[in-house]
Amino acid sequence: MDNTPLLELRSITKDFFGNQVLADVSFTLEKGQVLGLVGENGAGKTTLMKILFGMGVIHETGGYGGEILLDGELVTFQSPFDALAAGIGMVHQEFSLIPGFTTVENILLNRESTRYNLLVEVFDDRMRTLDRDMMQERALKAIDLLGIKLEGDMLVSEMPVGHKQFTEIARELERENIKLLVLDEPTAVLTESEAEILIEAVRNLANRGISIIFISHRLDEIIDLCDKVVVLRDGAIVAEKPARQTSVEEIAEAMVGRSLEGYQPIARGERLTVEPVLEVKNLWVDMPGETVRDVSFTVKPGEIFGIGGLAGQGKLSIPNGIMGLYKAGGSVFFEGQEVPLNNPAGALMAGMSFVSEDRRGVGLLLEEPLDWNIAFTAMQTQNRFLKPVLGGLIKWRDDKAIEALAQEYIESLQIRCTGPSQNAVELSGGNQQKVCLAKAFAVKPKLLFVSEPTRGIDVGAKKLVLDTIRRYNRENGITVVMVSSELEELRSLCDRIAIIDEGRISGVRPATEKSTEFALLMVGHGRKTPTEV
Amino acid sequence: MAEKHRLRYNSMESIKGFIQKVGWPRIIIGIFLFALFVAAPFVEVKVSTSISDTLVRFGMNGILVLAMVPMVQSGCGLNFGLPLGIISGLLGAVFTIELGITGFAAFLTAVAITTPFALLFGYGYGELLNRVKGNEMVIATYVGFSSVAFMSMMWLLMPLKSPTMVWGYGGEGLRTTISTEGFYLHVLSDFLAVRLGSNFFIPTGMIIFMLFICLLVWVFFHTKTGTAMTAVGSNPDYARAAGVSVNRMRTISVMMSTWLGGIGILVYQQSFGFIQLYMGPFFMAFPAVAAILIGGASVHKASIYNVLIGTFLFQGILTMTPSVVNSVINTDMSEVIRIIVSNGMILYALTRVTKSGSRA
Amino acid sequence: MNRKLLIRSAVVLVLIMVAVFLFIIGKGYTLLLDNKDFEYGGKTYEAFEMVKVRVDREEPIELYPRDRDMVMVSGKAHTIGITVYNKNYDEIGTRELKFRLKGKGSMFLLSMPAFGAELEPWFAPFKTPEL
Amino acid sequence: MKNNKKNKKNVGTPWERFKRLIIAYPVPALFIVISVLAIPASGFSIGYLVQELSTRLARNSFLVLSLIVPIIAGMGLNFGMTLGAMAGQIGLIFVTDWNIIGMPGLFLAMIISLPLSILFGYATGKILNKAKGREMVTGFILAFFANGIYQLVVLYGMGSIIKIGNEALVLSRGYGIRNAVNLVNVRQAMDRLIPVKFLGINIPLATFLFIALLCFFILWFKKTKLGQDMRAIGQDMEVAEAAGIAVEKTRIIAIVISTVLAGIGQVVYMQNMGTLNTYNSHEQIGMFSIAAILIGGATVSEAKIRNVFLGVVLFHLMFIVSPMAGKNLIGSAMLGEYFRVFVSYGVISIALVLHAWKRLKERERARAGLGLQGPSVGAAQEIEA
Repeated sequence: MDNTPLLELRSITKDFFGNQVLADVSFTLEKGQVLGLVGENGAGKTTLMKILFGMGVIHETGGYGGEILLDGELVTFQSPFDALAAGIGMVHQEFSLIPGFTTVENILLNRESTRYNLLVEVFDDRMRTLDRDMMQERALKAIDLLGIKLEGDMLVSEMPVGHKQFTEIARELERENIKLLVLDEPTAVLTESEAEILIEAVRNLANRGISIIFISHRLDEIIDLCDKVVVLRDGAIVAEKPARQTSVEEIAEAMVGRSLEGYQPIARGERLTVEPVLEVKNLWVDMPGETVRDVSFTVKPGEIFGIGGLAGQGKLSIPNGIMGLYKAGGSVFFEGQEVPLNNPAGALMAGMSFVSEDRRGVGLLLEEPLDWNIAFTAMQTQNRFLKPVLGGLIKWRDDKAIEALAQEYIESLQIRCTGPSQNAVELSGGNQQKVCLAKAFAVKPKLLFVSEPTRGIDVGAKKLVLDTIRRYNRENGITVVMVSSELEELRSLCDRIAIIDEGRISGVRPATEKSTEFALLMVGHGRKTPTEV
Repeated sequence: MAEKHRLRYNSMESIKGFIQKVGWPRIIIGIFLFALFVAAPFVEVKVSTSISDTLVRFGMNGILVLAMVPMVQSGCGLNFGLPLGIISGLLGAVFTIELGITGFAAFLTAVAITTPFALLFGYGYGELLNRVKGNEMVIATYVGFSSVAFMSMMWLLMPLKSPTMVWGYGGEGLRTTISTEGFYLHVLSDFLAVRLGSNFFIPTGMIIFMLFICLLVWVFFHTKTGTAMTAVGSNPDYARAAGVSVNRMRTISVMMSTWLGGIGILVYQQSFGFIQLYMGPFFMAFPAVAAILIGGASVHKASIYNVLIGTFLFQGILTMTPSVVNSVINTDMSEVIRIIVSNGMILYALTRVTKSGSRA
Repeated sequence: MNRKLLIRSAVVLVLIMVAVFLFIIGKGYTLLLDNKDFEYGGKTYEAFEMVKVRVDREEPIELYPRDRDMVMVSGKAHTIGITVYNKNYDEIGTRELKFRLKGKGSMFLLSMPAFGAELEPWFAPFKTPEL
Repeated sequence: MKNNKKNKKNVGTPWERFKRLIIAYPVPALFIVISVLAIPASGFSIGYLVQELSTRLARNSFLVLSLIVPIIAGMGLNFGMTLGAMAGQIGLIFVTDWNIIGMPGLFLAMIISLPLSILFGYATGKILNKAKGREMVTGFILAFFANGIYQLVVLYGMGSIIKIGNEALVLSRGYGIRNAVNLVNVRQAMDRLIPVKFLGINIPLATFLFIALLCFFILWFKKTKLGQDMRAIGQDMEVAEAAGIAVEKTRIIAIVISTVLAGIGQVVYMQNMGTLNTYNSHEQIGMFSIAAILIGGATVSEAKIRNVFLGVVLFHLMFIVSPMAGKNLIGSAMLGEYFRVFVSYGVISIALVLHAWKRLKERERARAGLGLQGPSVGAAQEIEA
């Protein structure tokens, strides 16, 4: 037995244009070990895996620092195909399967067994014909490794989700030289029983000497399955422990537990006694990847209400559903009036406004000037910035008023731009976010939904954006519902925070509650306690 | 010193900016057209006739090109279904002649009859396009083709009586070309027309009418609805989030485009002198598409400015190239040049990397 | 990789050779069958009273004096057979020959009297007179 | 739910099964109905129709088959097949000029078309790769554009820059190919190679054998690695790319194959027609072939060999009978003419609309995620308990 670990990372660092995302990440992984990699969204897990795989985006942004050793040898992968050739396989969170192909065809995608014929000499190897019997045999062998049963000729489009996940894993296993398998949130889409089977299969693989990096938010699974747990936070390893010596609580605490500079959770308890301004009952929203099933909560006037939770658990769909952007059901009352669902205009006219998490997709008219971006919603829903011409027959756009409005917000929000007529696409992320905020403020809302306000913007802009939200809350009395993946951001700004887990509220706590409590709610430990609203 | 340097730098930048803004294809075509005008006198082509012809064609085709704008702006892509609008115009024309109205009244009647047809067709066409988002252009093309073929059957079957239109003896249905003479031939063109000598003529009335329609469209895009339409084309998700009904805006834009197509063909006929039925409208979308693209529009952005510049450049080339090239090499290559220039331009626009395809 | 290039070049070469081969065997020629007096070496070979000409496997063609007919053939190698008759249409002789067309052009004039007399230049390329 | 549906397929009265068949294949069903109604009205004898259909099957099938490969590769209907047809025609012009007779002439024309088709196909593939998601409209415009280039070469280049010896081919002005080229040398050379008469009907056996050869090639091709790659790309380009399949290259190959086959197909087509309409023949061929394969039940994303033959039969049946039916029913042959034009374009429109509509719905369903309809009350209670 030699003692060289299968994989060794030595002080991996990476920055994107000066923005440090990984700092001095080192760990080792032995042969046949399962390593659990956990961390909040944005902690650097994905980037780390991208580095390991030699993804193009890493090279395009200036490469990485540090060394990767595989079997004791230094490796630098130029592309994912190099990594695959070296025996590393990865199963991504999204399925990467051909819907009209069978299990076998998918497992052997682009690695089919073929037979020679003469045309190969003239054209190329792709003129070889498929050897279906051989393919069947190889695929079944890979499936056997997992210790489960899969139908070889079932089409992916007709498979249950679990089968798809197994097909993906089998595809990686089918590589002859597979040594290391990275599983990114493999159980996220599975039912409980399917997840159990998968965990068992992963154990099987480890017993056969394949090392595994297992990324998951389900901490119970991690404790249950892994030999070792590595916790990433803000691009650095904050804990590295054998799984037996740690607990869900300990990991959860390590994942979160940092505070934002200049902000402290504060208690404004006296406000919470007033009649609610927003009342949400049994809301369900059908938003892909972010579904919520049954959510009820109330928001008090003047409050900043936070909604947190891990990615994919459904927090984003709450504002999107209430604002009519995705199909939703249940009932929503604003100031005692029922708000029509599935009708963006209805929600806007009721006095609510929304800053979308999808800034470039939903939030902005990228190829139109700033003033349009800011004034458009107000113009369409409230008939402002219009001049009646010919006795009101024509509602003429008042370009001067629009420009003045934009100028006002450019100054008050410090939007860095050349002027109101600059196209939105040319601004930086932070300034684009400010434009989105300006758009939302321009309709003079009584309640503002802000979704992931600081995602993808630099630190300076982050603070400005959060300050702005707080200022408008304090000075203009706008009630705010803020959705964010960053717990500390929520704790710093909000009065109360609801945590969404698996499409339901797992708990609502005042922001002054300990981070660990929220972290536990996030990873599913609130599921067993009755929901308090 | 530094100031001077800055100035130079700026002017370099502004030239670059100008090229970027105007785009290479337009600059090349513009220079080419200019060269043709310069070369014309040397090869004994009368410049006055050329300019006059260009202006006439500019006025004739302007509104047909304008019919692209609403649909492009609302994100429906290039209006390859222009024949549908043209058909509504043809219906207007045919019924007007059946009623036997003459003169300027005839033109107004034709516009009046065209309008309901155009709105009806446009509504159906718009509703259809709302169901095939992302594939509008190829479907629009075939909707145009099918409607032309369908109307060909209708022209045969329509029980119209006017002797100007039905075949004299032994024929069936309407004639393939019907003269507008005695009805509304040149009613716009001759209004305030300027004539200098025998070969220079400015169809003032027609150009004024065309500019007037352009103005209407321009005004529309400055209203609340017009602004919403532009936003829908720019980012449908943004517009929806702002409470705008995306499908409704798209339908309105298609109705507008169809109506403009109908009016456009009436203006065309009053200048050209003939109503072309049957397969006449079949390929009419392509020159209009090419013209607006030459004017600088893209698959998802177009303006009145693009219409005016594009129509002038495209029609200028169509007028000038044959006359100049023919007298140089004694060959009539106009048709081939038209095909290559117009389709080459469309091809260029389609293969430009645009994000509009990725967004539903 | 070189091997592939070699094989591909060979395939292209074979294709070109096939094309040339097709060109040769498929090239169409017009044979003008002439039954006129033929002058050669100062001597006149008189036209036959009647001659049946058969080119390849086509139907025989009857030619009387001063007749000219034509057949379309493809390729250069052909057989020609004639049967010569006298005034009373009695058979007086036959001759058959496999031959290759030589010379440029797509039209050849075949003189029957010359062929009957086994003269060397019994066929020659034919130039269409300028119209 | 799903199982229920699956079981339904094989149950029910024959009538119900028949109804499902019609719903599954609406376009062919519609055409069968039209034909059944129009055949008696046209007054044509069955013998005549069978003869005509046999001729047209031989004439068109090869061309229509050329559409299959790009459909497999997810590139939709190859409107760019016109370019292949042009290559075939150029080959025919040359063999006519060189006076190559019979089958050698046909094969030589095919060989000449080959490098041209490969070149055109490569260019088409490159262009279509730049217009992903808009392949069809781009291919369509490309065909128009190429037509301009073709005219430039054939109408102006040939006889002046490119030498054409045969005066019968050249326009009286001294250059440019005539509008109609008489293909006397190769006329029906393939059709008549193996003359067969069966029940009084002439069957162009050699042509059918040639077509059968292509069918076998396509069937075989689907089983190759390249065919498998194309299927993968056709279904999900990103997944295929991630699996290491050279997507763009494969798409180009698909178009090259289609273009080459279209070139050969055009030669087969023209030998039957016997007269080349230099400036029109290729234009119509794209539209007619595409209409035919769609009428045969193919869609923008799926095509099988049987769609080709069914499509050619149904489309041409309508083509033959509609003018006469129009004349006999309404007294206007022109009406039938326009009717068939309308049907050709109409069927393409319908097929495209159905396809786009389906895709849009699929996209919307994908957006709607897990198909959730409301809170699952049972599950909620479970947690509360």
